[in-house]
Amino acid sequence: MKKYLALGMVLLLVSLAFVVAAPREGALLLEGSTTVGPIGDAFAQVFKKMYPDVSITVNKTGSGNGAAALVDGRCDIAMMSRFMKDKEYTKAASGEKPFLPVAHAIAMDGVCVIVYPSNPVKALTREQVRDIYTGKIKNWRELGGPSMNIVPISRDTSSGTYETFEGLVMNKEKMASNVEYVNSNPQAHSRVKATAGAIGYVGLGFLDDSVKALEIDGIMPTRSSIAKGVYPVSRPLFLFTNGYPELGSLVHEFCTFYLTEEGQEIIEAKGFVPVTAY
Amino acid sequence: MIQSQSNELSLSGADASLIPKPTYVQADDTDTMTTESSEAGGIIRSKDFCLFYGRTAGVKNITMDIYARMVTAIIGPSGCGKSTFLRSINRMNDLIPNIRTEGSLTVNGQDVYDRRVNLVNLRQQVGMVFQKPNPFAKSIYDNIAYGPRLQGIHNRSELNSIVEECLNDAFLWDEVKDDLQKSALALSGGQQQRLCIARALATRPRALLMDEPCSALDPIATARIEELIAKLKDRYTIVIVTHNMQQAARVSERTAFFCLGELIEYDQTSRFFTNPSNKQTEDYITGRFG
Amino acid sequence: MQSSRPAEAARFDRPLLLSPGKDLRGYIFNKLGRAFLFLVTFVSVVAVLLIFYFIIREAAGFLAGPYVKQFFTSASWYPESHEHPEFGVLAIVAGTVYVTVLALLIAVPLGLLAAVWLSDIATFKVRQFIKPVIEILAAIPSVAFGFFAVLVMAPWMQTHLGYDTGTNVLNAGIILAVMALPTIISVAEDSLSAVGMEIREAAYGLGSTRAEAMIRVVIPAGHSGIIAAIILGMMRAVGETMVVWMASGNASQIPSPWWDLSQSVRTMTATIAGDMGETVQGSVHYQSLFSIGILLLVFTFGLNLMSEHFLARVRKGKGA
Amino acid sequence: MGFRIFSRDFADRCFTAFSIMSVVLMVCVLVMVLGPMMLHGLKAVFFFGTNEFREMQLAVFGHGDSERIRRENGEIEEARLFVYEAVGRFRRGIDTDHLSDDVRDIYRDYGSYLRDNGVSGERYSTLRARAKVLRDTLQDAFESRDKGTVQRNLQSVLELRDDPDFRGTVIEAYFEKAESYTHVVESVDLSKREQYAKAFDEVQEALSKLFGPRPGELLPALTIDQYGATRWDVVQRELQKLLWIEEWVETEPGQPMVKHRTARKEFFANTDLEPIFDYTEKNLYRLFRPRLTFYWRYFLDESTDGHYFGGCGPEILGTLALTFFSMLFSIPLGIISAAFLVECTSDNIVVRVIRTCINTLAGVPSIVFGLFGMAFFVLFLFPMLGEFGHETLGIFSAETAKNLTKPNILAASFTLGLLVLPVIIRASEEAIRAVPRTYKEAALALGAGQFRTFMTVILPAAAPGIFTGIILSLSRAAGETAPILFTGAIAFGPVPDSILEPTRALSYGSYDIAVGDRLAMLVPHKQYGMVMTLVALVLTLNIIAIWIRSRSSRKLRGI
Repeated sequence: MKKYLALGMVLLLVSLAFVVAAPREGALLLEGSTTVGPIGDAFAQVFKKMYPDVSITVNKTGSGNGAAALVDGRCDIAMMSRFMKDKEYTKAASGEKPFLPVAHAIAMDGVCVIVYPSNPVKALTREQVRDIYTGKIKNWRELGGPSMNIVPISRDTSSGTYETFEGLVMNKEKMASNVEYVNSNPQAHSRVKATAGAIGYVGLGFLDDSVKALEIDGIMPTRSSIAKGVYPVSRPLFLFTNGYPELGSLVHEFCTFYLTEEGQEIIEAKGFVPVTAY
Repeated sequence: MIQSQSNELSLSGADASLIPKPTYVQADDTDTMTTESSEAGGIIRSKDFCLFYGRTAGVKNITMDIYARMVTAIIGPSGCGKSTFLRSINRMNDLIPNIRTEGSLTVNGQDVYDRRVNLVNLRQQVGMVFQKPNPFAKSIYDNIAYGPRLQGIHNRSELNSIVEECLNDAFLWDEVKDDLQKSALALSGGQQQRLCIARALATRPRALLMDEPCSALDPIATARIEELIAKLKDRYTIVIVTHNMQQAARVSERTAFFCLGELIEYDQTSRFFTNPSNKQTEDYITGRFG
Repeated sequence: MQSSRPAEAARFDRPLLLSPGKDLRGYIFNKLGRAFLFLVTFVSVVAVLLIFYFIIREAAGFLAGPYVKQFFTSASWYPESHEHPEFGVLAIVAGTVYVTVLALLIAVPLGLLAAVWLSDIATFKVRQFIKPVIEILAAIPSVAFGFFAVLVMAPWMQTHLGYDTGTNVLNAGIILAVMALPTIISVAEDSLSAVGMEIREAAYGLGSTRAEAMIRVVIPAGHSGIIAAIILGMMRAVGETMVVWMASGNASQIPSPWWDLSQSVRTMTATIAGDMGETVQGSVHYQSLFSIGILLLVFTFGLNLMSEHFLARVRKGKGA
Repeated sequence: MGFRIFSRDFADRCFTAFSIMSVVLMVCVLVMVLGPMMLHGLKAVFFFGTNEFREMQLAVFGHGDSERIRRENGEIEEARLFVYEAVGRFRRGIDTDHLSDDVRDIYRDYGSYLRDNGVSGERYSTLRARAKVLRDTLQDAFESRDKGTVQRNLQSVLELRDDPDFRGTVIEAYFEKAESYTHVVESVDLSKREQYAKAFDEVQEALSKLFGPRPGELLPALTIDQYGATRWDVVQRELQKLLWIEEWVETEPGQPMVKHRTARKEFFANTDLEPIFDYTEKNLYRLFRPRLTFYWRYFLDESTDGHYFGGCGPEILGTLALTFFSMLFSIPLGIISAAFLVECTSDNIVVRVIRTCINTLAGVPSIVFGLFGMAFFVLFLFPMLGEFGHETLGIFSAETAKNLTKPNILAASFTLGLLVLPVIIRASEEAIRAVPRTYKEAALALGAGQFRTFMTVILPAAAPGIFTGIILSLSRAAGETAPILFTGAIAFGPVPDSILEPTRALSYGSYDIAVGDRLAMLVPHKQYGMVMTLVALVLTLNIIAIWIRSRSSRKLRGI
């Protein structure tokens, strides 16, 4: 009995030791999209070196939750792979502490249509892609490829990537019910990489030797074609803040970091396209 | 059916209980008996006691007095409610869901089925030994010391003396004194049962209920237990349930015969076995039962 | 207590009555203890009620809205469509049923047999070794199973079984079964072991073979624990999220023909998990996800009631 | 009769066989799932580290023998010099853009030089114009693809070498450039420049992946780009990219394409670049100095962004904290609930409702737990408690009250605790129920109260079963992602110094790697490393629990 009691005391002490702690200098909380997350991570890493006393936390829970967290005051910066919806704006403007969310477009991302690398199909038009996803085209033979059933793979319906793809390719038509959904770019990539008949779409950064990107409407997704806005399926990525951040504040510095040379280099290294050229 | 039978037989049960209290109460012990129990005779008294499992009666209309410092044996065929009655005394039957009692069962003048009864104190003072030896998965020492520790005795030397005393009482000391820290489960069946008795003694009960303590033991072990009972009876009120009529005859001073949940006959052992007043009893003890 | 023993014998010196007057401490402890125990136990009930309340609160807007009829009658799930969003949940419910039933069909017999092996066939030493090994399966985080499903199982099914897609009912079912197995085995083994040696000896003594003894005697005797094991395993299968999300393919369709396990399906949990993070909070889509949550809770609640009912019948049948 | 005995025997044998098979199957699955994962994961800890790795460790985490690393680095840089020089030579012929840029810069410098030296007016214009002619001629030479034109232009520039106007000025650099380019042109087939340019880009990329940025070059912003191949397996992978050109070639229309490899050496035959391929391949050991590394600091180190380098120390700490506090919450609660369900009440409606609720709790999907945890603990309960504690009771500081409004370890632990509660309750309930009634009777008969009986007799006897529940739930608590996603886990952040701060965790970390960053695809061992660490951690915890269980069950059997 005494043994247990002693153990209990020790445990209690340990937990108390956890509770009592020194406060930090300042804090910056980022929450939101898994797509923008890596940029947030990398920026935070650089900031940690510049301001060692500031605690910067990044959480990747999705754009919707990022927006909600900003509205709830759970975070300082919401990372979003889509623009805020009307509903979210309304909520922000009509809450207990009303504010106007301000968007900072920090990078561009291209949505590249990819297939299995041995697939001989090189280029598709947007109509053809749409027909594949609506189930009108079911076999690669119809597109000049080998006789193989097409396995269309899409991102989940609420992701920003899906929204971009849907808006720019699907032309308001609904996807067929046999379309498979995956929850992230690496997942889409690994599914396409492993499935001979697959077609999918991923962000520009996820192109490599193991999948093959297709030309869409005759344009290959590359950094320059996306930066120029020629490639048909591309979108901006955002950071949202609670009003325009006070000049010189940490939030301000973070949200404008993409303008610096270092910031743009990071964005490029993460596989996105900087919005400005240095 | 049950109703009619109980009416018929309850008289005999009541008659049997009206037996004079034992004569050898010593002077220095008078204060240990409350006036109530002295007047009525029994330290444990049951009056029209019935116990139901759901809608079936386990025992019905038991009326008998059990006297202090005596060995009372309860015999009867299987399923006759003798264990049930025994377990009613220290309310071990509470473990079974949906039981209900009628009548009264008092220990030392206190109705044990009063809702406010302190079960801990009741059971501490009315100890019990079970049919199958059930030592805890602890060392021999800890098994014996379990009860005293519950009562707040933690002093090592005091515990040691209690353990030795109780093991001695149970004729077990010589066999186990060298490995008291050994697990109790490593003992043989007879040793385990004696350990259980020693364990029960260590709580210093006033009464000891024994539920067929020898049914799982060989004759030698049985003999030792009987010897033990004989040794203890001066100090404890002992109630023993047994299948074994010879055993009842050997160890007890008073014997009760249960059948079909009812008390058929209750008398001094010598009279009970030599001159049973009831036909059923006679059939049973002469082996013509059934 | 400390006085010499023989003199004191047979004296009932401790109060038998537990009344506030005589034994205040004991009285309070007893009453408070019971109340405390009850309160603690009630935490789970409160948790369930709170979860229900929370989910219903979030779903209320949807359930009062115009999509309810469609929710229960349609199989097309297009929550993010701009013009005509559709919230038909039938295909998703079907997906859950498919995956869960398949997982149970695999896991329950396997788990029971393995539990029997552990409790009755394996030698003590082997059991001491194997049981932890199986429990290690439970230690593998779900993400790891997800990787396995996507990176190993799916390509294997494509190349060896000739399926178009490897993320399908079969894949999800198998992975879920594997995940539910440790729970089933572990809890079932405990309850089989708890069935005493005597009953086995009795059965063998009557000339039963091992199979007969186990099936007719031991397993029925340990039924309560086995059902608990199955329930826990089933709940694990129903509630599992990430793995299904990775392994099932998430196509919101009802397989046709119905026995074709090589088609992708979408389950309720996966739908909630996949769509929740990104969608606009408070939107119809968001609320519809919580409505699926309610459906899922009702589903599990129904399963539980069913198993309770079944359990009660078994108990009654045993006459206990 | 004979048949009947035979069939019974046969059925029995089948039964035995099936049960053995099922266990064998289980173990196979375990090996199949766990084996590759652990193997891949071990690669995060055991590998051949190159000097790049040691350099990175020294620079980023401050581990290692700096003296030795510096010395080795010097030797390696020397060995690499050959490659760099060859590349430099080739580059001058192929990549002339930077030459043109230089030329333009020099021209600008010349202008300011003139102004600084007080040259003005007409003389200034003349000199500028002359320099401009030089500049344009030179630029034309650099951009032209025709050897004749190039040589003619270079010649015309070099003719002005001795011009007194330019002697001793920055313009002299023009002549040097022209001179060296004359040599370059002799060895390069300028007509292939376009063709080479793309392949040369690939070579340069492969080289920078192998060697990291060249000494003296500006360091890239991200740590991942600051070092070359840190591991021998990466070295080999990148070497293949350096040595071979891979292409998918169409065999016949409508058929799957086929992979085709050509050696880069052949592609760059007869150029300055040709020798580097053989050189690199042959001197690989000298260039990287691989050494078998046991990177035990993996379990302690911080990570760089995207988990590309470094370890998972904070994640381990976070997982331990989350598991510990969730167990602290759920074990007592679970056992007490189980005790209540078994001991205190008979089978009435209340118990049934409670039991159904507990079972339902077991089936609530983890994501719903996460959302509930956020809505209840993070957004409702904790802020309320914080405000109450701060304003009314004054026991919390404003800081604490503020922390309580954000996701934190405590909220995540409670959520996890609720998640595993049903498992503990059900397993404990079964275990307690299985304790022989005689034990309980013995204790009760000795005058132990219900509480005492439970604590001293029933609990020890039920301990093995309860531990089974704890083992199962411990694993689950440590491995769940969804419930902590919204309540206390983060992808990046400092090591928490109180339980009121969010933390990183292994489960969420590995999920994050799997779904988020493209860099993770390049380092699969990191992805598996974290999963392996999680499995190993849970395993360790489990082994402790299993050990305690076997001890207590042995005690129960009296051995």
